[in-house]
Amino acid sequence: GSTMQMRFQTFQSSVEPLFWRELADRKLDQFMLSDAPVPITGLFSCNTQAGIPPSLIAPGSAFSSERQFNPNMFAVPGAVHNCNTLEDFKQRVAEKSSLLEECAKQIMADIRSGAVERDPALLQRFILLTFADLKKHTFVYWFAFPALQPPTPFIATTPADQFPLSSAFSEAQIHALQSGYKQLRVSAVEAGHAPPPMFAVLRSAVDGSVVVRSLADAMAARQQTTAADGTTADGTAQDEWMLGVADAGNLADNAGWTVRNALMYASVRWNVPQLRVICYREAAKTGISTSISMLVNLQTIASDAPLNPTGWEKNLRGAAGARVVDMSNLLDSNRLAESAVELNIKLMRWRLLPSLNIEMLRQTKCLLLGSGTLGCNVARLLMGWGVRRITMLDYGRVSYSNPVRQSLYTTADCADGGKPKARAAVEALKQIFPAVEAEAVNMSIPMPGHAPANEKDEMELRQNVSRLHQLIQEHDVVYLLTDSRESRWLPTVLCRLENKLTLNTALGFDTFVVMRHGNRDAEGHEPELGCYFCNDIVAPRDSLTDRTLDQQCTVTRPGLAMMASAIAVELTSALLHHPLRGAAAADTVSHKCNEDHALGLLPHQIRGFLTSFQNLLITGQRFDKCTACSPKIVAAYAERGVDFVMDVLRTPKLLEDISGVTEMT
Amino acid sequence: GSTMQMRFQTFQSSVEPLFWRELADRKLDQFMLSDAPVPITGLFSCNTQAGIPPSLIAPGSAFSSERQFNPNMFAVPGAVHNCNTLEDFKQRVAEKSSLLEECAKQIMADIRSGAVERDPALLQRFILLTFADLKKHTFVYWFAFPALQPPTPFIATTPADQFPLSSAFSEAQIHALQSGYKQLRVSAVEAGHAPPPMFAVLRSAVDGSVVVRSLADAMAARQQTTAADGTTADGTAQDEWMLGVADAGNLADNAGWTVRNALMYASVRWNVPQLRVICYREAAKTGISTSISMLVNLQTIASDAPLNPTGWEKNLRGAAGARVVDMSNLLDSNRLAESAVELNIKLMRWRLLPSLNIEMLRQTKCLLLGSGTLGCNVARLLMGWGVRRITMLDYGRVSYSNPVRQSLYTTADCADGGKPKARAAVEALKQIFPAVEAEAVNMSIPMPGHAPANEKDEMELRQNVSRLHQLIQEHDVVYLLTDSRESRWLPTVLCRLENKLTLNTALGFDTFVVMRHGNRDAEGHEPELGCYFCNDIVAPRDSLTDRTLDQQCTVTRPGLAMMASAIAVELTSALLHHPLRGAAAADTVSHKCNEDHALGLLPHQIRGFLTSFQNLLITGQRFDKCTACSPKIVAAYAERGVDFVMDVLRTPKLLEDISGVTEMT
Amino acid sequence: KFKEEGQLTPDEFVVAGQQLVHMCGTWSWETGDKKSARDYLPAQHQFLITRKVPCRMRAKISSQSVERDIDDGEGGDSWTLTHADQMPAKEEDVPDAQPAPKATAAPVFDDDDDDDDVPDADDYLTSLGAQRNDDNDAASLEPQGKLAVEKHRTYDVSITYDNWYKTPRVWLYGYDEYGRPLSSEQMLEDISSDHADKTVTVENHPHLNIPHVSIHPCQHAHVMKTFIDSYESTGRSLRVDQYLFLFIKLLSAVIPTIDYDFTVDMDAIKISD
Amino acid sequence: KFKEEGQLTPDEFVVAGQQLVHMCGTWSWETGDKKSARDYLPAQHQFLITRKVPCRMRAKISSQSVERDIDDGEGGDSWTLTHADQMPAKEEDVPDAQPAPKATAAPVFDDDDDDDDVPDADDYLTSLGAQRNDDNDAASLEPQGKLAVEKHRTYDVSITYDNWYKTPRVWLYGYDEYGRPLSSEQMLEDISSDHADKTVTVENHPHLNIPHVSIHPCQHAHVMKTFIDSYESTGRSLRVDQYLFLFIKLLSAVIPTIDYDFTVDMDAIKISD
Ligand SMILES: [Zn+2]
Ligand SMILES: [Zn+2]
Repeated sequence: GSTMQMRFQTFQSSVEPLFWRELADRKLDQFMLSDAPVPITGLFSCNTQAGIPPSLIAPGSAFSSERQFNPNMFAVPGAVHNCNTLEDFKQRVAEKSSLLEECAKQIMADIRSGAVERDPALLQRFILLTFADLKKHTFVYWFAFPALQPPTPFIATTPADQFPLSSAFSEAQIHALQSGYKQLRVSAVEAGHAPPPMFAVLRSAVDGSVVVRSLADAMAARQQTTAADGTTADGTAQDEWMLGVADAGNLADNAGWTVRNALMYASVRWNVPQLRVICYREAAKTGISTSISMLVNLQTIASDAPLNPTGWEKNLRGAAGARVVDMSNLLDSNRLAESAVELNIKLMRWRLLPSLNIEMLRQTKCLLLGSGTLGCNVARLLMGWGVRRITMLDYGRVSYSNPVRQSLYTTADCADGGKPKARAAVEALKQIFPAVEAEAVNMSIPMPGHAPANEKDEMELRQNVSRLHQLIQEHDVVYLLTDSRESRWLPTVLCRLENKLTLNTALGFDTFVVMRHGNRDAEGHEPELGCYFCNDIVAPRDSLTDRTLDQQCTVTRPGLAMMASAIAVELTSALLHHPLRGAAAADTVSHKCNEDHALGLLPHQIRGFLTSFQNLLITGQRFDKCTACSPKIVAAYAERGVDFVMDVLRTPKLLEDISGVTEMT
Repeated sequence: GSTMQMRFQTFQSSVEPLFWRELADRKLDQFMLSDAPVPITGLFSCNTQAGIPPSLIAPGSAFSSERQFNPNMFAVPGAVHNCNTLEDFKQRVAEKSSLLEECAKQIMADIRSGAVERDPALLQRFILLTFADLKKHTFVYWFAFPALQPPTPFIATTPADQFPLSSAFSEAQIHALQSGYKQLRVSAVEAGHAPPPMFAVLRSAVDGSVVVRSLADAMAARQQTTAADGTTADGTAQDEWMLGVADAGNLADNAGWTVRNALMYASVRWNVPQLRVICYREAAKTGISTSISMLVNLQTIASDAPLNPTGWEKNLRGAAGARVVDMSNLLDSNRLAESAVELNIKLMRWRLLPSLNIEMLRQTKCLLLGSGTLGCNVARLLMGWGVRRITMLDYGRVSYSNPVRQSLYTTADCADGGKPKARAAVEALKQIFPAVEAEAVNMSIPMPGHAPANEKDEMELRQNVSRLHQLIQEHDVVYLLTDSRESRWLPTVLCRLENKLTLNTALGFDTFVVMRHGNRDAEGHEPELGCYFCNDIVAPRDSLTDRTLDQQCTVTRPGLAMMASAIAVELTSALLHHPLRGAAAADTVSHKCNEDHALGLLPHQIRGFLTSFQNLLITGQRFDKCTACSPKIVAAYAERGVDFVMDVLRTPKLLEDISGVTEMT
Repeated sequence: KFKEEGQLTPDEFVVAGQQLVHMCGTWSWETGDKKSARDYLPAQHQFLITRKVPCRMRAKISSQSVERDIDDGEGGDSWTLTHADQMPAKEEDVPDAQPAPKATAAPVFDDDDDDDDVPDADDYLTSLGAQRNDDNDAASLEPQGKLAVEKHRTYDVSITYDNWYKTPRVWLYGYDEYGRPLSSEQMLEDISSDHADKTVTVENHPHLNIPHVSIHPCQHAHVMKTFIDSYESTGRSLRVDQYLFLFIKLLSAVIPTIDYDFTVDMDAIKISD
Repeated sequence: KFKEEGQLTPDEFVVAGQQLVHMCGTWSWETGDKKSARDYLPAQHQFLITRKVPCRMRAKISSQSVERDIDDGEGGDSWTLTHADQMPAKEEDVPDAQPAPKATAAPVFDDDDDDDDVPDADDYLTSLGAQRNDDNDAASLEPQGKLAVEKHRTYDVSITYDNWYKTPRVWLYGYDEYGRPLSSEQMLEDISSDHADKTVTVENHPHLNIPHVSIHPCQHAHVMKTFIDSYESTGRSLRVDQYLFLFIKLLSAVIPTIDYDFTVDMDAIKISD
């Protein structure tokens, strides 16, 4: 009735992220191909809360030889067996009984040699078997907390309802116990040692006073007594020796794991049939009141008795098996970058823009036609807003004059004739933000007045028309960032057809224009707002005769591109957050059509004048005979497609005829 | 009297830049440590102008085995001996006689074997001895154009005044000569061969008709004649065989270098005592009228006669010696980048800004306090203007959230806790433009309210004050680009003291300010314009209580930093081009104080509002009790220096007392 | 000075930290990554840590807690916090340390393979050598049995010194009930949404270089000053070495889900006064 | 089409190039860097080159040349050029190809070590093995003697096809009187300052990938159209294969210092008409 077989609450392994990083670093720098066991230090505390499994912690500092001890954290010796391959790991698993057996033998040897009395932590050795997949930042691992099993289970003779300390100790004794053990630990730490996880307690038979002693001291003192049960030589005073064990367990009627080997130790070394064991637990608020104690029947352990070690940790399924942890989000710089960037954007929402739709931006696909000064900056800014899906299109190669103004390139991209710009830009975007889903398209945009040179050229141009159409279909926002007027024509037609949000930016020497092309609304009404070509009655053609903003020999003041790019992207973000998007009416400073929203006005065009640091907001109505966005032109493309475009490349004037401009003039 | 020893105009070697690059590439990829001679092909033409030395060209295509021949460019075989070290080169030079001798023997062997008749170019072999210093892109080289010397000098029996073709040929004969040789060359080229640099001419004794034949054909034809002098078997008609030599020379009374070996060839193979030699020269406009011809006494060359070769090119000093060429400006990518960037800027001046003072900008030293979002963009833009001397100052390290917004960093800079920002920024600047003279300063700026933590800290802070002062002294323009108000205080004081052009930029969430601090004019008048602190009556201090633009938890819309940075740099450029620089009066849109100049208005402050895409130009007068720029504060620093600053760090309120603000309130 | 500004010098931080370590056994000093050591702090006293602090309740649940705006006197972006003296109304729902649950039986293993807490993708790896109960050790009491263990998380809580704001700064790193690290998103679940939206960020720990949840220190000095004033208005006087006790009170307001009693007797400050 | 727009297709460029090579022996086709080959041109006909064209006079000297603005009809940035039919007044100063100077004596070497054309820094390297007249070869006539050779430069002139502007584009690369490459700055000395400021740039040659001086082609078509119109206004008709002859006339206007007669008989166009 009042006796019960003892059971022990197991440790749960808990590995700090830094431990894995340290393991990975050491594997790379020190261990290399060696899989010899490497000593590490684990930690446990006897301050654990009910309902929460006691932890054996593998801390970030586990490998460090310079240790700083804390009186409340018990440092225990372990060894990590890091395998080179998963095959090796499996092999070690197959041999896991012998690994455990070996460790158990070491523990028993330390018990018998008295080493445990000098360093009680030796009783709590542990094993960690690992395989580190450094490419994936994934670790397979398996802990063992070896426990030696006596021939028959240990029996507690104290009934569980008398486990609370108060059943066996007075308040004063409890206080003496707590302060005595604290002093023992503090003085160990002050001497540069780990706090001992076991201690001896002597309760005076005379006055009930309680004294805490180190195990070594207790052994020495007990040898002076005659009787194994603590009776002094004269047999009068029966002072009681007890064993205290720092216990990470937190169950009211069970001891924790550390007590298990402690009982083996006592059986071998204390030479008494029965012993009171104090499972010492201590919390900030409740003190040591959750500690328990019990009388345990010790056993005689023959020197050749089998150790029957146990202790391989169960995995998450409750089965004996390895665990696996994916640390890539903590150790992989790409993941680190990703979460840092997300934070940037979340901060924006948290602090100032509660309406910010992070997920929408993240899913928005942006196509940048042109990867020059504007394209580079626009791409950077889009990433700043958390846009992930960016396609860079260009036909050129990076030349030595580019990097200073085109912010995604470096001199290294210019060697050997230069990398294709779109590709170099995408590489740079990935270096800036590895999680970006950027793609490069190396192609030229077919342009009115730039007729195919020959059949082969024509074939390529035809393919480019189709490809551009497809790209525009696949994206949500299209940026026209090329350096000529005529290269904007075909994208304008296609964006109008596909009703894509279209941002058009062009630079002069010290002026710029950023505009959005009009979009149909959800009901399919034709747009109010014009496109880049709506103001002209001349069809785009070879721009030798053009004197527009985007003059061929582009020379601009250095700051202009950043300003224009920033306005283009900020306007995009504002539009994307408006329910009507590109179909939203155009605001001007004096005439706000849209209800205020956090991201500000939605103008049609912003024209900037650097010499006066002024921007003008302009609204341009759609021109029904526009050579790019008028229904007739779009219809001509819809009907004849690539053939129509090829005609226009050869004879730009066709646009004036079709759109009806010719009749006008 | 009428006979003269012949002299021959030497070749001047001329190496195309591409040749050196090809040599360098081949050295790296193919030759590696081999210094075995490598065959190359040189070019010469017989179209050279008087006064200009005849060139033997080592073209970019010299190493190519696929050759495209031109009837007017003579391809001749050479060998490059590229040495591994300068020592090897010297060694080869010491053995240069035997090198030449060996080549001469080959030439003589080709003469005697008849190979020259099949391929007359074999007569003009050349040697190139090189050492390529690939790190410095410097090449040491020495050409030899081996000429075999007869036992005694060749004698021309034609007087020099009869050298012109017209002295020996009729106009029809000259025409036949020109078209005949052209046809010979064209048909060789069409057959995939190099044009032959020698030819034979047969002038009919009967009708004076002139026929051009290949050397091989001539040898065959001449063997059918009995007499060595061209007399036919029956002795009646004395058709004249002559030797034509493509001659790069352009002197009226001397043959060119190619003729020299041609005469040796004729002496050995033609078996006549005297021969008319045509030094064939041809120009686009003048035809072959500059050609000359003469009768030359040939010699008998014994098979064991010494060859006495000559032909090592003289160097630039006219001495026999190696030449050296520094190709770094053409082959070194850094130099390439430099010239490309210069071009960018020159284009600006050429096209639109004739007043642009490139050299001034190049010499301007800019100090950027803060290497974050603003600092990165400002540095890029300064390089865009051709500013070369940039010092980046920061105290932080690059973290994973930086690269997306701070345009000089990539994820790679964030590993292992991050590179120091200033250093990473400077590294990036050099990758963008290798010629930039950028320096990194890793230090924190002492700030009011941020008192030293301890003695060590104080020592460092004191040093930082001195160092900052020194840095500001050493620079021309100072940018305040930090993220707190108080960090701008000390630089403001120091810039005021040193009267430096000071650009101050601060960001809100969707607003920004760019301003210049007032400067004293040349007469030392106190500035009209205020500083960043002039509007406040509260001294800068720990900015917890600040609610200014540069709030601590900086969250801004992504486009803002680019806009503000661009305006700051464009304003700088405008100011630097104004004769009064920072002392220039402040323009606003309605009130322009400065005569128009190409770079536009010189406002005091530009405040930008992103939600409306509007900028306001504001002028703020200097506040006489300003806690940063007032004379009393500056005087206090001038007097007490670092001690004063330390007092302020501890007690910011001191500033209000000293400046006189306290009395006011 | 700390009373005027609510700030600490590095030396004062060390003094206050020593007191915390002395008084509250779970706290200890750490060295951290040597490369990241701050030279204004002693090498052995770079930051404070307490490991595996229990956290049983998601903030989602506790966000109905009674809150009060402490007006910072300047209007604008006010500092919303759940006042420390007024802990979440539902706090009683959190099982106390006592009475401890009884382990009733041998652990019951969850046989449901669809259990979404156990990653199926890891099946291959974790089944390595796995045999259910392969060592028939009846004396071991496993924690994973669902009947025996409720869902809970634990946090490593560390306090660093922020040299910019001249205040301590707190960092949290969490683990799930299996001891596995939590993702940043999971950790943010434990922050009341008001604070998650305003003052709590995920950043690299300055000494550990691993992303942690952190309360941004920009308002710490301000709030600490308010706390100190409020504390002293009752006639008591605060010593600088008690600063961190009060600071932890501040934390308990921002992140009430974490069981600070585990680390500090929250009444200690009164006792030691 | 070329008459209307002043432009060429790639095929027309090849035709015109063939004609140039056929008529003017100094011009030849080049393949250039294979990696940089343009696929709209035959591999063997990527660009045209003529090497070592003499240039005796710096533009600085010739910039007093008579100039005339060709109004491009649109006002604004007008295209300043020295009209081809009105060559520099000082052209007569340029020594003609005839009469050739006489080599009078054995070469006279410059003994002046301070000669600033010879880099002193190279002394060490260039004196390697140097012995004055070490091979007493009285029969060789050296070019370097200053009495015998005047200062001059030579240029490699190449013409590429610009697929954007649909016109030829010219590139120059220069050498000094010793055959050494010129720097970009030195080359620009040979461009009249009006053009150096407006239309001449230094850029990488598209097939050689080495910086060359180039006339920016943005105005070529426009000017060629003007030329063609002017040519045909005299009643003659221009064939497309003659385009490059006219183009070289255009070059001679922009860069008059180079001796185009060396490469083309400038009257050929009339002859072949
Ligand atoms: Zn339109
Ligand atoms: Zn001021």
